[in-house]
Amino acid sequence: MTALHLDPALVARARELAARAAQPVVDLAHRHTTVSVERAVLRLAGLTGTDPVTGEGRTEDRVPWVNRVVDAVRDQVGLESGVALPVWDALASGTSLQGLAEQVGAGTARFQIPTGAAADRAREAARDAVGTGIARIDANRRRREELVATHGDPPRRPWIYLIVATGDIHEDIPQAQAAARAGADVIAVIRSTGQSLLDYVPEGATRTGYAGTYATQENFRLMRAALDDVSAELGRYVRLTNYASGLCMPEIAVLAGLERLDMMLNDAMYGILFRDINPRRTFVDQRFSRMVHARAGIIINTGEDNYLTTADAVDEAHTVTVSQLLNETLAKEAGLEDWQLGLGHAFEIDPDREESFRLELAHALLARRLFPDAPLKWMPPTKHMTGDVFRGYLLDGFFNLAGALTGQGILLVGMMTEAVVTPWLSDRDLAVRNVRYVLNAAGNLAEDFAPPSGGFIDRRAHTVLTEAVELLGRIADHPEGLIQSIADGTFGITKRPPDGGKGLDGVVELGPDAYNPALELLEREVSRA
Amino acid sequence: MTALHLDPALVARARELAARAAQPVVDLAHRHTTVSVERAVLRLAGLTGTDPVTGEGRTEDRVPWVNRVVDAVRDQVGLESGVALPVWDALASGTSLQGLAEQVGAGTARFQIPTGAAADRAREAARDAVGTGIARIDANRRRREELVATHGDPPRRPWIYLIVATGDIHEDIPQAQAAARAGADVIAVIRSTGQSLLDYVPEGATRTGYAGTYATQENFRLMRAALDDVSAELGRYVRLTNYASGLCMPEIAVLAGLERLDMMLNDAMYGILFRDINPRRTFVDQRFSRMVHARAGIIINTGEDNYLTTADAVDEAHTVTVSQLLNETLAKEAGLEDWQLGLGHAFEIDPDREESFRLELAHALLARRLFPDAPLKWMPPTKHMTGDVFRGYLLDGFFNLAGALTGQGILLVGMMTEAVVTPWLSDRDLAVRNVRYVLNAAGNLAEDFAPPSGGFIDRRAHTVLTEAVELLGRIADHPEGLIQSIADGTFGITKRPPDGGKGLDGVVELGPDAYNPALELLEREVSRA
Amino acid sequence: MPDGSIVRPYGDTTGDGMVQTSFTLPVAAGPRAEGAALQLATKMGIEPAMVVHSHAIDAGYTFFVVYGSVKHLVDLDAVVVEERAYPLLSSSEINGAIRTGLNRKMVVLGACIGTDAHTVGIDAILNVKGFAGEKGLEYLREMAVTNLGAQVTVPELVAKARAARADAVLISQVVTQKDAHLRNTRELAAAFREAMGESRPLLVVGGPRFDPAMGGDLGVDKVFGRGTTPGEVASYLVHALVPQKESA
Amino acid sequence: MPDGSIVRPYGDTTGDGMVQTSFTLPVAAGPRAEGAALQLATKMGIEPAMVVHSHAIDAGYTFFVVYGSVKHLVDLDAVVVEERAYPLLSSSEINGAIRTGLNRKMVVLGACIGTDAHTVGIDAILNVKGFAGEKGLEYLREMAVTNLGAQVTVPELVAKARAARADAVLISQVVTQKDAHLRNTRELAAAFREAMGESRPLLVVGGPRFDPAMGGDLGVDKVFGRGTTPGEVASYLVHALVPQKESA
Ligand code: B12
Ligand code: B12
Ligand SMILES: Cc1ncc(COP(=O)(O)O)c(C=O)c1O
Ligand SMILES: Cc1ncc(COP(=O)(O)O)c(C=O)c1O
Repeated sequence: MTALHLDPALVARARELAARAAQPVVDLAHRHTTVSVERAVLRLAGLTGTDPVTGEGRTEDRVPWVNRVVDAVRDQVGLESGVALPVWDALASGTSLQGLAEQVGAGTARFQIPTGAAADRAREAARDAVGTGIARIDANRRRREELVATHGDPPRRPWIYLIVATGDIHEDIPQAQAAARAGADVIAVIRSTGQSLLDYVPEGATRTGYAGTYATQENFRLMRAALDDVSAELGRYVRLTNYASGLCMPEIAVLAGLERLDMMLNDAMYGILFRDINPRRTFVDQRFSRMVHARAGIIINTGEDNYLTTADAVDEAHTVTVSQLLNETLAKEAGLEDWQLGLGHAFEIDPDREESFRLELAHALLARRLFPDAPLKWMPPTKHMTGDVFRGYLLDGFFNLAGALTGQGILLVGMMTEAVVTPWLSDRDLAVRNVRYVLNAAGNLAEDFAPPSGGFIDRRAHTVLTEAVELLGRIADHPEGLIQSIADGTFGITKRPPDGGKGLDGVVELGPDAYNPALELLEREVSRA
Repeated sequence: MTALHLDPALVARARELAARAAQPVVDLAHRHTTVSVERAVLRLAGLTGTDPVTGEGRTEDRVPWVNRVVDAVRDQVGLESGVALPVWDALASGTSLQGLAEQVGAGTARFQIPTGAAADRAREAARDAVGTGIARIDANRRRREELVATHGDPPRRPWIYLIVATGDIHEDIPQAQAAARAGADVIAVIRSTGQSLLDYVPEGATRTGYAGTYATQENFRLMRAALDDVSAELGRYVRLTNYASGLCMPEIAVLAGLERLDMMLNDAMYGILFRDINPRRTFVDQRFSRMVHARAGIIINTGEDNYLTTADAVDEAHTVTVSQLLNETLAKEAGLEDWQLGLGHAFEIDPDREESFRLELAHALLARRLFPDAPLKWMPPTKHMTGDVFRGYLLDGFFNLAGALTGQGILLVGMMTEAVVTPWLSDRDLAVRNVRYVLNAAGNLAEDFAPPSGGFIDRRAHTVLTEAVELLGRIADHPEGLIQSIADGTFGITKRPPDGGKGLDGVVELGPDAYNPALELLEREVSRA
Repeated sequence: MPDGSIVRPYGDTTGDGMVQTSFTLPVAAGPRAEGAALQLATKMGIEPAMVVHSHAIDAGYTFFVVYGSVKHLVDLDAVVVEERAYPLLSSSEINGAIRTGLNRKMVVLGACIGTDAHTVGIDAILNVKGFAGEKGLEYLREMAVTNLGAQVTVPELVAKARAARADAVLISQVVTQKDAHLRNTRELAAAFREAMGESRPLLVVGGPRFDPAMGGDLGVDKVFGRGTTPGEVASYLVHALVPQKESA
Repeated sequence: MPDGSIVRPYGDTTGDGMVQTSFTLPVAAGPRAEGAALQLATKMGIEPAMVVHSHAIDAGYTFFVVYGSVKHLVDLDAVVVEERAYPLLSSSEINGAIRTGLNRKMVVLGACIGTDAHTVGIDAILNVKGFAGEKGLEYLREMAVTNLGAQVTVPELVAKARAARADAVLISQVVTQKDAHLRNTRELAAAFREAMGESRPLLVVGGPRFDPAMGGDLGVDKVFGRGTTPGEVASYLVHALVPQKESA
């Protein structure tokens, strides 16, 4: 395959600048906690269920006990020390976590920050409780490894990634199984629009989502079980993906680990840029969530593709590269390894533009060379898809070809109805046939693909890398680094000020005696990494 | 672009064997004439119109005067000397050719073979009469050159070739103009099914064809005029194509020259293999028709693509190469030059076959290298097209890409409805959009396409060439050469014995005093070539 | 999938009735054309219909892609299926049945009539090479098969059938423009009725665009469509020509 | 193209009525499914219908492609077109009209309501960057435009509109699954009626799946669809909010 070579000095410089640009964000994450991080701790300790007196009947509208407890703690003693100390201090009396939650519901629970020996006991008890959750995550990771060993991995790269999104878990399941039988290696269940703005994780098996299905622990469990069945049937381990980014990143990461999801959409900036979630909130949440993913052996998928839906894919190509480098830095700091980094990029150049296909190849090759050991996630055309479904089917074919020519790791299958509806059963089936044709007929064309150095593709790749390094330089030089550049609208031409957006009130600066048993247990992981 | 190199010795050997294999056919053509060749002579001399008392009302069913006259001559004095001598002898009395035809109609015409001075006079008169037809063909050739000079040629290769086939010339015209506006560089009007088996050329503007429109002089004229209008409108000379192969090859070639068609489907064997026309008849007819095309500056298109609709495109790939070499040899002998040789080949490999796309590239590259100066005609998938029009649209996109990657000269645009209906207006429009996308977005990908020597594509190309040379050897070694191999079912796995098929009775062995003024005038061309 | 006998098209939810359609209207692109497209979609039963794409073709035409939910219900019980009314036999069963039931070879003629030159289909049925892994009728010892090839005229065919005392005449029609295949088939049926009346051979026609249900109204005994295999045809011939008790 | 007011879809011959359609039925592949597909096509008015392709999806579903001629006629006279009832004005004409006609700035609020986070559409209309070469409303000196962005709740929006004394509220709805866009729009209209009655601002909604003809039944003043340009919107606002005589 191609000989595209990148200047190693330039590449090294890019990584060093990315690390510097991200440092302020890492420091910020170390100094703060959030309501969702604390709720995640309680979930790891096994607290589930919702307060029956809340919501409008539908379980998914009820407030989970983890929210009630964290809010109660916050009201009574604040969160500066985290929930673990006051909660396990309260449990010393012998009540169960569930029991305590019900007291909170009844308004009878009283919290205090223990000190001295009481604090030590609370810490220890909390560590044990959370340890059981971590143990379950570890068990799931081993279980995955066993299943992959028995059923086997997909026969070839790229892995075929398909989305289901009916809004109804009971429609999603047969469609996901059909997709797997049709050849999907990875199934993603997209969330109901706007779930990412809920400051709680709904519960139960849900049937009422819009353009997506609620991400709930029960939905995770049902779908994973259904995919385990087809995996056995097909003799190929079919992976399950969902979405972490949003106001509940840490909790969803925990649920993903507890229910053996295999991949998670987890981007350090997506929630900020595309859901207007407060930057500080997101940066604290993403670090915790990624530490959990690291432990769970989950592959993360980042969301650079989204930038190209609001910004021009050629003019802003370098911002994708910059974001990939930042996501990489932050992911590694949180303990993720190269094989877990499904860095995103997309085929979003205006198809009417001269040389559009070769420009796509140049961008895709750049990413491939820059992150040789990461399973890059290659996203299909969306922005320039129209109601002309014939044209759309053709574009998706060329997207598939670009994926094969440039050795992408995960191929999100494009739908001819992208501009029309959330995928139909038949759209998905036709889309997989498209992928199958391209990979069978032309999958090895990479052997004959050799962009000459100094040629169009080679020149374009170098231009983008150079622009990316320049931008990283500007970001790194700013005291607040990344946070400032986001405020300036660097990514997806969307401006997000540090104190704007949703969920800021859920961010708490940590006090001296702060204690988070989950972090403590997971840090080991990080230091191992 | 690619460095695929063919062994020059092997290539030279292939051409030499092709020439030897074709020699018996050339000799045969020199020793015979056919009713259609003789009718072509009368057409060149200006005889038109049909016998009003024939047919069932529809003009296209009426018997043309040229048929009536040639049949009358044959009945009275035979065709061994050709029609020129007896006809222009009869005209010595002063009657016009048209007048003589009416006498034939009335049964009052009397023919004899003149000798001595009378023969000389007849020859001279015939030469002058036929000369006017040739002069008109020459004028058309010059006119084309002028129009190309004013309007310009298509901006790039491959030329975009579109088919119209409504059966009604008055529906064809607006559709052809729409196609040209949509981007077509060449318009082909396919013929009504089975016209090629009529031993006469219908006359008039026709509206009653099946799956195609009758090829008549008037239809030629109307369409060429309509395309001249759009050419002016678009500032791009839009070429017109029709079909010569069939029982009336010589006459249709003459009409094409007289009405300034720009390309003609003309294959030395198509009529034999796919219309069960007698081999001798076809070989005599094709030579005369090609001499006329050579004079008219018309680009011929050969029909190797058809083999792959009845035979397997991989197993029989070498028969395409063999046929291309034979068509080349015969064409050159008839005076055609390299730039006039639109040798055919097609994208007909089963798409479900592993590596099918790269096999296509190998075959297409082989042809490109073997005939560097010929405007190869690249034909789309047909046999493996199904009613799944989405899949069809994708396959056509990859066909277009193969055309661009391998530098084809004329691209016959594939239709997603290939397996369903003759093209709709919208099919053609969508098909051109497909071509436009592929050429704009990936047209220059050839720069990055470099099949390594010893690689899959390189090895496949050499295998096919070697198999072709072996087959040519076997054909050349047989006394009757080509004629025998056709009887053996070498091409399109279709067996055609020398004396089988339609139209044999129209073949006549020439006598010592045979005279054909057209041949005489055209031979100059040949010797010039 | 629901097992009720009433179903609707399926987009992504049971019962949503979703369909895709595309067409061209001879109307210049613009709001009027969009409205016309919606009107047509509505008449087709698509409500609500979304015109998701349109573009001008030349000056006077507009191409549309429409998505939406059709109100129609599909009643599976009302579906008339040409269920195969005869067993699929193996080569040896077929040869056996003919030998014992007919005690002579079964004479079969095949051809493409009219100006249709598409022989690949009939060859697939008749030639030894066959189709979809099944060998063609010529491979059957007890059948005397003659493939007359393409572009055979109806009179020729009738004459040949009479001369050969054909038990069955198989014809192929692939070109369907202006319903040529239907017209040609009717013409064939009429000619045989005319010439041979009751004693006419079994008439079987096939081609990719035939609806197997239309045999009766075409005046032939059997119609085969898309993807027919030689085995189906041979089995049918035995069923139709060999006295029943034997072929059981 | 015929100039009569009755037209039919055009395949390759005027009046042939040809259309293409595809759909999935929750029926296992086979003759029964093919029959079901034909039945549906016939109910859609496609006669004769050709099932030119079908393939199984998973166990219980079959995908079909159908071609054929629809019997329906399209009556162009019956087409109700949302013909633009107002002139397209240039930026300076718009500014001029507002200055003279309103003698104050026109206050415009924009937002995506509900959980819809698709802002590209509303941004295309409002932001200076604009769409299809036309600058957005923010570029107009005489308009005071506030783009509230995405995921704004209806109550928030009503409050903001009242506080800003908005002349017009522009909202975008892109997600249409389960007709979310229609429901959200109705909810919005109701809320404004409720809160402000007659004095409510002009309500304008837009999105790729709206049918511009449906404004009335949604309870808003105007609906814009696919491919709307800022100029059209600005011109409409002037037409609707600036006393007529002036804007002429
Ligand atoms: C191969 C082919 C050709 C070859 C034919 C070679 C040959 N010796 O047969 C060539 C290149 C010569 C050719 C020429 C033309 N073709 Co053609 N051709 C095709 C093509 C690509 C494939 C057909 C085929 O072989 N299918 C494979 C066989 C196995 O399938 P099948 O025919 O359906 O047969 C199966 C069943 O139908 C059934 N069956 C068929 N016959 C019978 C008979 C019996 C008794 C039974 C029991 C069953 C049976 O069993 C078979 C096995 O399952 C089709 C497009 C397509 N992809 O379908 C166009 C197509 C059929 N051709 C078409 C046309 C118009 C032509 C031309 C007229 C074009 C022109 N004007 O030049 C010419 C002239 C032909 C003529 N005079 O009839 C059109 C027909 C349009 C229409 N529906 O009317 C098609 C659909 C292409 C198109 N979209 O325009 N063609
Ligand atoms: C870009 C995009 C996104 C971006 C949005 C970024 C952003 N800040 O806007 C991102 C990646 C974030 C995104 C996310 C999602 N998306 Co989205 N997205 C798209 C995409 C690719 C393009 C939309 C677009 O920008 N079009 C360009 C603009 C200019 O066109 P427009 O919106 O039609 O606007 C024009 C007109 O409609 C009109 N107009 C629009 N609004 C208004 C308002 C007024 C007042 C006026 C006058 C005119 C007007 O004027 C505009 C200019 O002409 C479409 C697919 C497609 N190709 O259409 C999917 C699509 C809209 N998304 C879809 C979905 C389902 C989602 C998700 C819910 C998926 C998920 N579950 O994760 C998420 C969540 C979003 C949410 N909560 O709402 C679906 C909607 C399906 C449906 N019909 O219900 C689509 C169709 C893709 C699909 N087939 O699944 N998406
Ligand atoms: C990285 C990332 N996270 C999450 C999501 C989905 O977020 P939401 O559920 O808010 O639509 C996406 C969708 O594109 C994404 O790219
Ligand atoms: C070389 C050649 N001649 C002629 C024709 C058309 O012949 P007919 O009119 O007999 O279909 C074709 C069609 O494929 C062809 O390839």
